[in-house]
Amino acid sequence: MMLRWWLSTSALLSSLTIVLVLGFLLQSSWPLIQQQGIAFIIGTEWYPFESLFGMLPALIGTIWAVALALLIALPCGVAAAILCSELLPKSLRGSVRFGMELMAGVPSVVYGLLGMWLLLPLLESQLNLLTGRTLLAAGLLLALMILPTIMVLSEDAIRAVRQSQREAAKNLGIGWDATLWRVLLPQAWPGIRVATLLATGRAMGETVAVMLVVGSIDRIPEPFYNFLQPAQTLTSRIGREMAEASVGSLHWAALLFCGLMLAVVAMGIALLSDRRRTVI
Amino acid sequence: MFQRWFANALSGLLLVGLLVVSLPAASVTIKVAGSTTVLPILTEAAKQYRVIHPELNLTVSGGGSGMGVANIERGTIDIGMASRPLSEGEAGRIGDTTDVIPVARDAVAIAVSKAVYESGVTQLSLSQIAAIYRGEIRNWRELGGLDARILVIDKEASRGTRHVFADVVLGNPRARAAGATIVTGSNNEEQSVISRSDQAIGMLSNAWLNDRVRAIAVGEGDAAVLPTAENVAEGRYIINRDLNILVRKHSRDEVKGFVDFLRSAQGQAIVQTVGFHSVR
Amino acid sequence: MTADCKYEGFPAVESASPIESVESDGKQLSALLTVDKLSLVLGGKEILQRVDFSLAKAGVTSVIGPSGAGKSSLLRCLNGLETCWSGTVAVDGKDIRQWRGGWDQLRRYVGLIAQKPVVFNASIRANVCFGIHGWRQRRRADELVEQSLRQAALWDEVKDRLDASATTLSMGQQQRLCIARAIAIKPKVLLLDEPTASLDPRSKQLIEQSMLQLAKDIPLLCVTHDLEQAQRLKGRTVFMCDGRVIEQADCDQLFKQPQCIETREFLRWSVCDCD
Amino acid sequence: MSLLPTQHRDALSKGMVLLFALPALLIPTTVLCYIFWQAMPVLSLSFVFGSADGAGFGVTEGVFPQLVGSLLLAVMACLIAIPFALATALYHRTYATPHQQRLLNTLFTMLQGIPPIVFGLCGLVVLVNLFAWGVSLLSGAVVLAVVVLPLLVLNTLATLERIPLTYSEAGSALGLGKGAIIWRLWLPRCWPQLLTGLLLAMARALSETAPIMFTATVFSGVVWPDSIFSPVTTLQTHIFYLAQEGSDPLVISIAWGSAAVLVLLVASFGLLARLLQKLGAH
Repeated sequence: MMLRWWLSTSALLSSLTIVLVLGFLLQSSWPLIQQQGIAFIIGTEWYPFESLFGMLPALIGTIWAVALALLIALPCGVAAAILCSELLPKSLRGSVRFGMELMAGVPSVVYGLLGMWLLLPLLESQLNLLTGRTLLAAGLLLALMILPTIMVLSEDAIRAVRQSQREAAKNLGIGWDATLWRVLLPQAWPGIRVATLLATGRAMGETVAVMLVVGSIDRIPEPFYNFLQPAQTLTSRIGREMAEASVGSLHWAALLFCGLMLAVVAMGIALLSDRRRTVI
Repeated sequence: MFQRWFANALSGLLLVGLLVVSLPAASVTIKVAGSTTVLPILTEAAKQYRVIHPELNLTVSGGGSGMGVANIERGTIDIGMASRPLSEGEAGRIGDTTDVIPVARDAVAIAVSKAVYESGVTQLSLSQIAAIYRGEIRNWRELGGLDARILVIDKEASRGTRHVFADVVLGNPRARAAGATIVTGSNNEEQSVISRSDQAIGMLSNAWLNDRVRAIAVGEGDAAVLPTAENVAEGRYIINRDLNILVRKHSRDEVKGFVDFLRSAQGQAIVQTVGFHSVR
Repeated sequence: MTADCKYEGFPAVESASPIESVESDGKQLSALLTVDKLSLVLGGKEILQRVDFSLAKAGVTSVIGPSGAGKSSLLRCLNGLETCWSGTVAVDGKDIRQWRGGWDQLRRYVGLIAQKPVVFNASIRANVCFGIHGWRQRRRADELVEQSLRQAALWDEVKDRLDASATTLSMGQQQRLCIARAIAIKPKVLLLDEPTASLDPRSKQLIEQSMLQLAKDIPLLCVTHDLEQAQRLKGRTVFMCDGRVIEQADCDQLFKQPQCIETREFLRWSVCDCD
Repeated sequence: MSLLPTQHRDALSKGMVLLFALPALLIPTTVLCYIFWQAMPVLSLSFVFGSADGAGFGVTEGVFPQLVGSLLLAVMACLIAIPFALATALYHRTYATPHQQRLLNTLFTMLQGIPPIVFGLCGLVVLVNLFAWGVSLLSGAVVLAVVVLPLLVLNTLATLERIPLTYSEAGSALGLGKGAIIWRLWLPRCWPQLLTGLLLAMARALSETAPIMFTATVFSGVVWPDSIFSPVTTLQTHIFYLAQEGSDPLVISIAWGSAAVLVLLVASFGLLARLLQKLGAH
């Protein structure tokens, strides 16, 4: 039974990767938790050389950036999906959809370049900010990145609603918008929910593009809701300080703890998006 | 040119097709990593050194002085670059196994945007610069310049240039910069921010100044000193430092050969051409 | 989207021939829906050829004929699901293409019930009052829901689980729910496309009863393959074949003495007790 | 809203949808055109295949070393990931108990969610330092393989699940063992979809920057890696470093040029995957 042996060991090994990754993250960020307890998560000052590891600025920055991205990308993406599946004639639908799938594949570092050379000058000139590197820039860039994903998945969900449902609604003469709000969207909602969760996961995990445009200053914006200020996100901090933190030091444990938080939240979101096939 | 291009294209496709797992180690490789300030010297020297020793191959990457020190400590590179002296912790850890060899002298210029320079801010005292970086002075008007908020650019804490700047201006090498607006990484990132904004102040190595990024004189009243070649050579300009390369004590002789080349007359000539001051 | 040649969203105003003096012909006046020289070409095939008939103010009109005679397409033309047909269809004396409110307003006037019951995955109550505009009116439409369900002979079976999901109902119950949903918006005409096909006899009987009861005040046009059902529903019967109306007469008169050869051929072929 | 006759309300709501959908449709296309417009002055065949001469600072005209580095990393990552992904999916379809199946689904859905930078972190510590592979092609390929693994597993699983049960039962009715069913029934039927999954994985591996930034790449100085233990330069990191350049317009247009090359490369794999999907569907 060589085959069975090969299949089961490979399955075991590949499913072990996640356990190893999480175990490693927990094990190497354990010294920090031992020394400083959990208080540093809500600490507001991140100065590694004074072993102050406040996570709050980066947490608020990450939440803000992802929220802004969803706020912009969700309505536009779903509207584009409705337009593409309901209003466009068949020929145009294929090409628009293909364009979107192409855009979904564009690497994120290209968005970083775009952010630096298209978005920042635009923001600086239009809103005459002190500097273009703000949470808004990061939010806009992430929105641009997750827009194609949301649009493609939502369009699949809306087109999956059977034509008989649309005709039944038509027979009642309730008009196009009522059909949309009370028949199409309720039935497509599970698909759109999955699209949103996947998009959130990707936006949260994006490093390179955000690193260039968010300003990476570890400080909570003045009134915390002010997104026109430079801020820091978890991934941007890891990206900037990962290379030169000396392995095994407290600073290194703090960075790995950031990674652990990101991984745990992202896994939670991924599980939510695929509820029916997973254990939970 | 065509043969060269055609040969490359052919071998490119061949290799991807063959998917050779391990290629014969044709030539000896010296790995160099570390401060982006020292990078131009090493790359120019590498190019000229290959003329003498064609079989030698040098891989160069940036990442900052911290990365140079960390990688030498981890043993993943042959030559580390640091634009600052080793801190006590580092000296303790790797002091006895690695030599710190200065190859050039450089001044950390206090760089301001062109508009700020032309609006009258041509010299600042150490205390004024410290006040800006601590957030006590927020507008150029208080320093006799144009009426605009100051875009204070800080560098990643591990960068050599920041280490020297903080040591001289703020008192200790790891000081906080509460007034900082954004944090940048490499010298060219900081250079691009200063040149694009018209109200920015930052810390740049002398070789990175250009017409849009102007250095200001540092000092009280008429004792202010511009970071010109003579001032740095005679040490009158106070914010200066050695650009060091870190080499393990008993490293391979190709590495020793390259280090000697750097300190040779030809090496020091390269230092001059790149814009720094020779160590002799 | 149905394969329509004109953009269905906005009603296509076509230079249809004006209805000739409807008032002059008495019987015509009382007709609620008149179809005049309706012909439909879909994908190169002539589905309907110069169909003429009219629905009286009340009573059931059943349409029989071999499959592929264009019966279902006729219904779809009447309520605007098919739009590239020529000829004129008038409801209340007004050509349906000139309706100010567009196809949606027409469909609130002319209800259509499809052959396979289609329910929205919502509660039974929400399904019945789905056609009512405005969520406040829907919330206060309890007695309308009860009245529609009673008319569709479904009230006794669902009165205690109105908030259960509609997908839990059986096929027969779902079809009656569709009927209740259609009559809840009080249409002036009701079109039914083989309402009782593939249903159990009991549901079939309940649906026919509710159709007869409805036919007392609004005209019903019912396409069916079940000749006994056509006879039980009484009213007029229209025999169609290959897209043309061969003969239309009162139900007993058509079944007892069919005039045209095709009708007689069709009735003898389907083993019916005609002389 | 309900006061208007339905006709006007429809027109209004369709207008609103159009209003919101327009940015979603126009911005991506303008972005693509902007990239290629900026890359135009530099983009040429010699740019793609011309190589920077040896250990130059790398900011010369050619991006061939970067192209080689990216392709090598992606190909090696897929080579490492394929056997594990295929084996896991086949185990899931053949020997796994229902509980194990749900467990595998959970694990790989979670693995797919984890941000790639986290794998970069672990790769740097474990592979580069602990295993002392150093910053090299191998550690980068292994990290990328882990990033790409869940995508391959879930894609292969979806393909195998689409094979009707009766198809496999017919095979086992003839007394075929599990191995025979796999090699002679399943794989011949769904190899196009598996290949599509592989191409998508290649496209994904080519567009990851964070994991390989510190585990596999150097800024310049290498055209062909000497061995799997020597570092490479990649298009992604090349774009990242050059994006921060401030003064020299040539460097910036080289950055745009390599961005255009990378987008074309990833798009070609995506295109190939779609073509194969259509081919496989018939």
